[in-house]
Amino acid sequence: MEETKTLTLKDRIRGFIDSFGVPRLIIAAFLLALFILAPFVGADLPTQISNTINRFCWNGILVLAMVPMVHSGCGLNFGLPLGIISGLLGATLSIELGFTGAISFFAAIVIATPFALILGSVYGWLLNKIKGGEMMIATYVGFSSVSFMCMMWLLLPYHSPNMVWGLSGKGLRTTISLEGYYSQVLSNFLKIQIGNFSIPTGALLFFALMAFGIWAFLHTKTGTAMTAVGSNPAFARAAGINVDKIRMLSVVMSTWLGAVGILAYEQGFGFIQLYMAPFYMALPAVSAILIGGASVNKATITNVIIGTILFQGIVTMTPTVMNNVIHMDMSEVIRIIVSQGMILYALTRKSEGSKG
Amino acid sequence: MKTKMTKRMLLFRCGTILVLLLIAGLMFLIGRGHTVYFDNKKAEYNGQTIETPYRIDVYVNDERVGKLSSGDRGMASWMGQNFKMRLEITKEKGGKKQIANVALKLPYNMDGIILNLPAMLAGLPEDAYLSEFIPAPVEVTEEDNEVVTDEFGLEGLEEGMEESAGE
Amino acid sequence: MSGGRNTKTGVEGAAKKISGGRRFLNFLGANTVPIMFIIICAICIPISGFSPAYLINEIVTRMGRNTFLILALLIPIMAGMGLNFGMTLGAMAAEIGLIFVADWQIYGIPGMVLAMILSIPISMLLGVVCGKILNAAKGREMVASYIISFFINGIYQLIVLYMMGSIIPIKHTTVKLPRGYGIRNTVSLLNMRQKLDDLLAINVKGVKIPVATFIVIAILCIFIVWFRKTKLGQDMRAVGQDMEVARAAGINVERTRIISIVMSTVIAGFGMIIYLQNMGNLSTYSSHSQIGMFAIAALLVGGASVDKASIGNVFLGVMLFHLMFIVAPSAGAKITGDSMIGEYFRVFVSYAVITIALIMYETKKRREKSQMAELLAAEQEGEEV
Amino acid sequence: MSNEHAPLLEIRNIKKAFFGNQVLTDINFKLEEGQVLGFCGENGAGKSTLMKILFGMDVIRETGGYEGDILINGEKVTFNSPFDAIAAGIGMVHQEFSLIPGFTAAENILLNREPQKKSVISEVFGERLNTLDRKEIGVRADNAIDRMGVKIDSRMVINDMPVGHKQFTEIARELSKDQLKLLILDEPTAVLTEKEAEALLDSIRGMASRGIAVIFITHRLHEILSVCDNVVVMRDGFVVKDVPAKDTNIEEITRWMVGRSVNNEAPEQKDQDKSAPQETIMKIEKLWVDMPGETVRNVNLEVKKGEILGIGGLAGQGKLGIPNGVMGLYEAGGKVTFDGKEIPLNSPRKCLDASLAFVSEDRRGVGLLLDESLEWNIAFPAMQIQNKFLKNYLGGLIKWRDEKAIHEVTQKYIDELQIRCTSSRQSAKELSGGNQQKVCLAKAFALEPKFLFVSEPTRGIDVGAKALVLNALKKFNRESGVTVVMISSELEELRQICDRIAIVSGGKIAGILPASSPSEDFGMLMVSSVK
Repeated sequence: MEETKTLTLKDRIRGFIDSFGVPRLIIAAFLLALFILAPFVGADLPTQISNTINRFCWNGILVLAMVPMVHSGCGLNFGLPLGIISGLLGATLSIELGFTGAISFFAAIVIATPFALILGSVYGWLLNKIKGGEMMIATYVGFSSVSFMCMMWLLLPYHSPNMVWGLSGKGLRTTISLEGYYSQVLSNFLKIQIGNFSIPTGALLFFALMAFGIWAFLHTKTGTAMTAVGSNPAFARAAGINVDKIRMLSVVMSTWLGAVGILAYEQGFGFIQLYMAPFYMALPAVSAILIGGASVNKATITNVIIGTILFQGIVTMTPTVMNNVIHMDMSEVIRIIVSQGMILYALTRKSEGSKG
Repeated sequence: MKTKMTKRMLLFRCGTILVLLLIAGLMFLIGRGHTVYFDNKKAEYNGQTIETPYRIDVYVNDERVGKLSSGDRGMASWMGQNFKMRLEITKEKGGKKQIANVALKLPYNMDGIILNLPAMLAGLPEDAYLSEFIPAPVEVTEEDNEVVTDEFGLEGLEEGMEESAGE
Repeated sequence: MSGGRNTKTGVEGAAKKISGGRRFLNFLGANTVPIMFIIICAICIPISGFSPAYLINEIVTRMGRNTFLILALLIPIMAGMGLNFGMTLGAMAAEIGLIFVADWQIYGIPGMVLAMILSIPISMLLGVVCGKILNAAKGREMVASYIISFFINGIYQLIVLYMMGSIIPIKHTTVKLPRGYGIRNTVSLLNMRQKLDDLLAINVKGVKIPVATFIVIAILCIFIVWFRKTKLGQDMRAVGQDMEVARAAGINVERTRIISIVMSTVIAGFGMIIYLQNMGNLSTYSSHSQIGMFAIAALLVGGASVDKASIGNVFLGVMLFHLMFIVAPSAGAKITGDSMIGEYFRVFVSYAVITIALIMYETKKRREKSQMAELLAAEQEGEEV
Repeated sequence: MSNEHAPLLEIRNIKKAFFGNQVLTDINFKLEEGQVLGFCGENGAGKSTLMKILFGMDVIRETGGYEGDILINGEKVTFNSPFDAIAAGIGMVHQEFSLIPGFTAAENILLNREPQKKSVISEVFGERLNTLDRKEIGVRADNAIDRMGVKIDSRMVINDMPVGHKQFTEIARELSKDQLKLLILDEPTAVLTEKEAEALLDSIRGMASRGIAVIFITHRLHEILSVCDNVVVMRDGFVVKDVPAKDTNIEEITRWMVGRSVNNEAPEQKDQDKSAPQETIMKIEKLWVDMPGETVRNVNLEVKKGEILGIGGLAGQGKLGIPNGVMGLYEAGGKVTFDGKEIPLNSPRKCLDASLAFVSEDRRGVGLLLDESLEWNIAFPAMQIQNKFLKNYLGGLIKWRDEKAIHEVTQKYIDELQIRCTSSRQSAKELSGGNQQKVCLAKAFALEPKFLFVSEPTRGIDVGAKALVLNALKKFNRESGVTVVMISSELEELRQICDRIAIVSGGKIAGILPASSPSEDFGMLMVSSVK
């Protein structure tokens, strides 16, 4: 009797590890160790936690942008730069048109929306043509569009002196300060500050709003259809669903969320980064959602939240803690290995069907 | 039969690895590079002072690497230990050129080697004219530390582009 | 990568009637990318204002520099594993070799040879790792190999930035960072700069031809041609076309695929050394990061596709792609008055080419499937008459 | 060699069960050198399983092996993999092509057995770096092709070949193996034209005269009679007959294949009160369907209102293509009229809107959302097509999933169909095959259709579940007045519940008979125009 009992316990632990995934467990343990170590090596824990929360707010929506496409079976959205570009267009046009303060943030969202819809539809149409090879092509669509926009940032007739190069008077700068525009507008809204510990309530609420929107959408008829398309496209087709249309919708949603995500990122970061900056922005978002427990064709809001916290926690904690422990700042390298390793892990899982 | 084949193959494989290692060792010998510095400076040896000629032209591989007036230093890279050079010595200004072909063995462990040419030409022993060049520990000020800046340590995209584009 | 199972259906065989006009269109369709590039170059060359002698000189240099690297891509394509974005791994192995050689002060061609020998075990190890991962990610090899290159880049940085100088002995301050460990951003390879290119080089009307480099490239080409005729080469082609059939015939599919990646990685390592000896310095943390992308873009410009590539594609691709690379910035500057436009343009074109090639490959796969239905419908009509 | 009179191959008391399902029982037969043995039987009679055992296929071992002995030349053998079987001199040509499309015939024939030349490099890196001896490959391939007695260009690439040549290439590959003593041909003529088939039969005779034994599986019975020495007829996992071919005829074989003995068969007497001329509810005209392996060509069919129509036929003849084509899951052409209105093809939505429903034969691939709950599986189509189980907010702008209603309907069908599950939230992949099938039915029932296609509803499920599924269908038909078209490979099953049965053969309807017709008649139809 004893033996069977221990066996079941062992099985249960094993089952838990299997369902959670070994790499995820290691990452969570690593982060936990960092938090425990932090006070001992002289890092200020409240500041660290505040930083983590802040970075969570910056990146949360970009990670959320993965969800619709994963749900509809389009795989991980390596084409996120497309959404980011829409966001950047919104941001720059909002400034160009003379909006300032908090208004400029919402104006940017509004202006970014049509771009996101158009780019998203084209992108979705393309992905429908190449079902099965989404991820690789998405990556390169992202790259092409970013490098195309590099030319556009130089050529488009922007005039706002806050954005163009001072000397030539044309062509946008690589970094544009958002001071006086929407820098920190969300974070400072209802901000709670206790000593070194601060909570950017507004930004959290904004993320919560977006996350709730997606959660609610997934509970509607169309959202249900989207999940079914991702789970088994043949089933959905047999049930009369226009698979291509649903996939297209998911791509548009992902693109739009990418646009809003980059705006939220900018408001926290305080700068607009143009040119090559969006190039690799998809990768941290992809690895964050995977760290959160998503797979190539399954993702939930919980995955987004857990993943972003874990990922950004590591990003904020490693430099300080590592520096203090071994006097080597290995945080960048650790981040690369962790995040890329996570993506690789997800890609090699056999159970996740043959989407790629 | 199968085992015999693999044994034979193993032998061949070990042979190949050995050959590669041998080549690698050979490369260590013939490829060892040295930086040779030529001094046209006064030398002191056992109390005797050797005067410098007016000018020495140093040719390495038929290429002039130094045109050394008195007190000058020149340098050249050399691969391997058997160093050869041709010196064209002008004793006085306007004087006739004297040609000397010099061959000497460079010590394997020294990266930089200073040759005091007047001392060497005077036929002094090796330790009189050959010394190791030890670079002064210069404070490097260049910003070399910050390597990875981008989110993913993948900065240098444009740099990479430039590079592939070439010179 | 394996095509759909062959179903034994009666209509399949009859699909072989193509008219002349359609054949011409097919030719255009199959060669869209090279034709597009010829047009781009034809427009840009006169605008750029470069002299033909200059262009020829540049192209010859670049061919010597890049061809070997691109050839590394051929073998995995043969084995049906697509474009090997993981060739970066070989480049990293080569860089590690070069760092050691620079530290040991081995100059010239011996230095190159030594670096190559050093890179072989590293390349093989990385190749096996990469091959194993790709075997686990069948069907999405390309995206996996692409991520692998990032992942291994992280490990490369760990080794080069933190372990070299602290754990792995590095002596010279010219190589090492002032802080005492880690390798500098750039490592000078001045002592082997163009040593291979200059060997036996001949000068034809101001155009320097790096004969020795071309001989090395020729040897690799001959090797590849010969390799196709070996048992292993045949097995790779078989695995590339249909894994299941190959497996049923007793071919060890997994092993064959790993070998193809290992070979590609080793060749890429050699290629990287040839590339860097021409450049004359090594950007420790960025030289490799774009190498895969450029090699792939060049190969695709040469008319290769994800599942089919030849040596001819490599040479045509190097020429066209680098011609575009030389003339685009200057032409862009002349047209728009901004020199950066051209720079960005060529970056854009490189990515766009890969994107288009990938899209064409995927759509081709789907088009083949729909042909069957046309035949059935036609048959039906035939019956009605 | 120990026993002079040992036959080349002897099968003794072979038994095999898949998950408790007995599929082969006490199989015995012998085969001498140079003999041709014809194998026939309906689909599911156990031919394929027997061949898999004989060829050492992995599936057999993975599902618990088999009982009984295989003797070759009087010695007992066990094959752990097809390679063991090949080494023992058995060659097999499968139903599916196993050829590398971009290789020439010669390369395919000698795939992985290429003659090679050694070189210095291969000494170091192993034999795989031997160069191929292309000339020798050509010679050997030509030899093998010559042995078949047909003309194929061994330098032609497979992709460019007509189907028949591909088939011959596969046979040549087996013939090129020196150790070949026994060749198994699994429906080799199915894809051949009349002329090619004739050539193949000739080459079988040629092989036999050279001492190679052949096991020849086919549905074309006249071929068996013309080429075989012996005929083995299988049914339901038994060998029902093993006779010399010259002592029998097509009618007899057909009867053995399909027939319970005449008095044994008891097709349940249908309530014949529906004698009134029924109106046609669905009319299918000139339907073609591009479903791989189940191609449909020019099918014309009328379905009467309220009946249960069975569609039977051998595998690969196109019976599955009909519902899949009509419901828009595979590309199709032709004209389908339902209830007086034409239904556009290639659009599943339009069919579902017209109150048609379909239970697919591909349960796991098409029928279920394996990763989702039963609730989702059952409610999904009804929700999407008929806006059931939704709560409307903001004047219908937001259609919210009504979890409660979904739960209720799922519970209802769980009770009704006795679906065994832990809860309605269990994911579909955790259920057994039979219960999964019930979920598929529930999904269709939840749509409350007027017309239901059910494709292979009993495939791969146990006896109890089978009866339940069939009863549920019958009940659904009788009580709700829904017209049902059921496609099944099992004739007996069709005869149990259908009113009429159409037999598909060669992608066309070979004939429609009342369910009470004798099974021989159906058998004749099945093999009538097998292509």
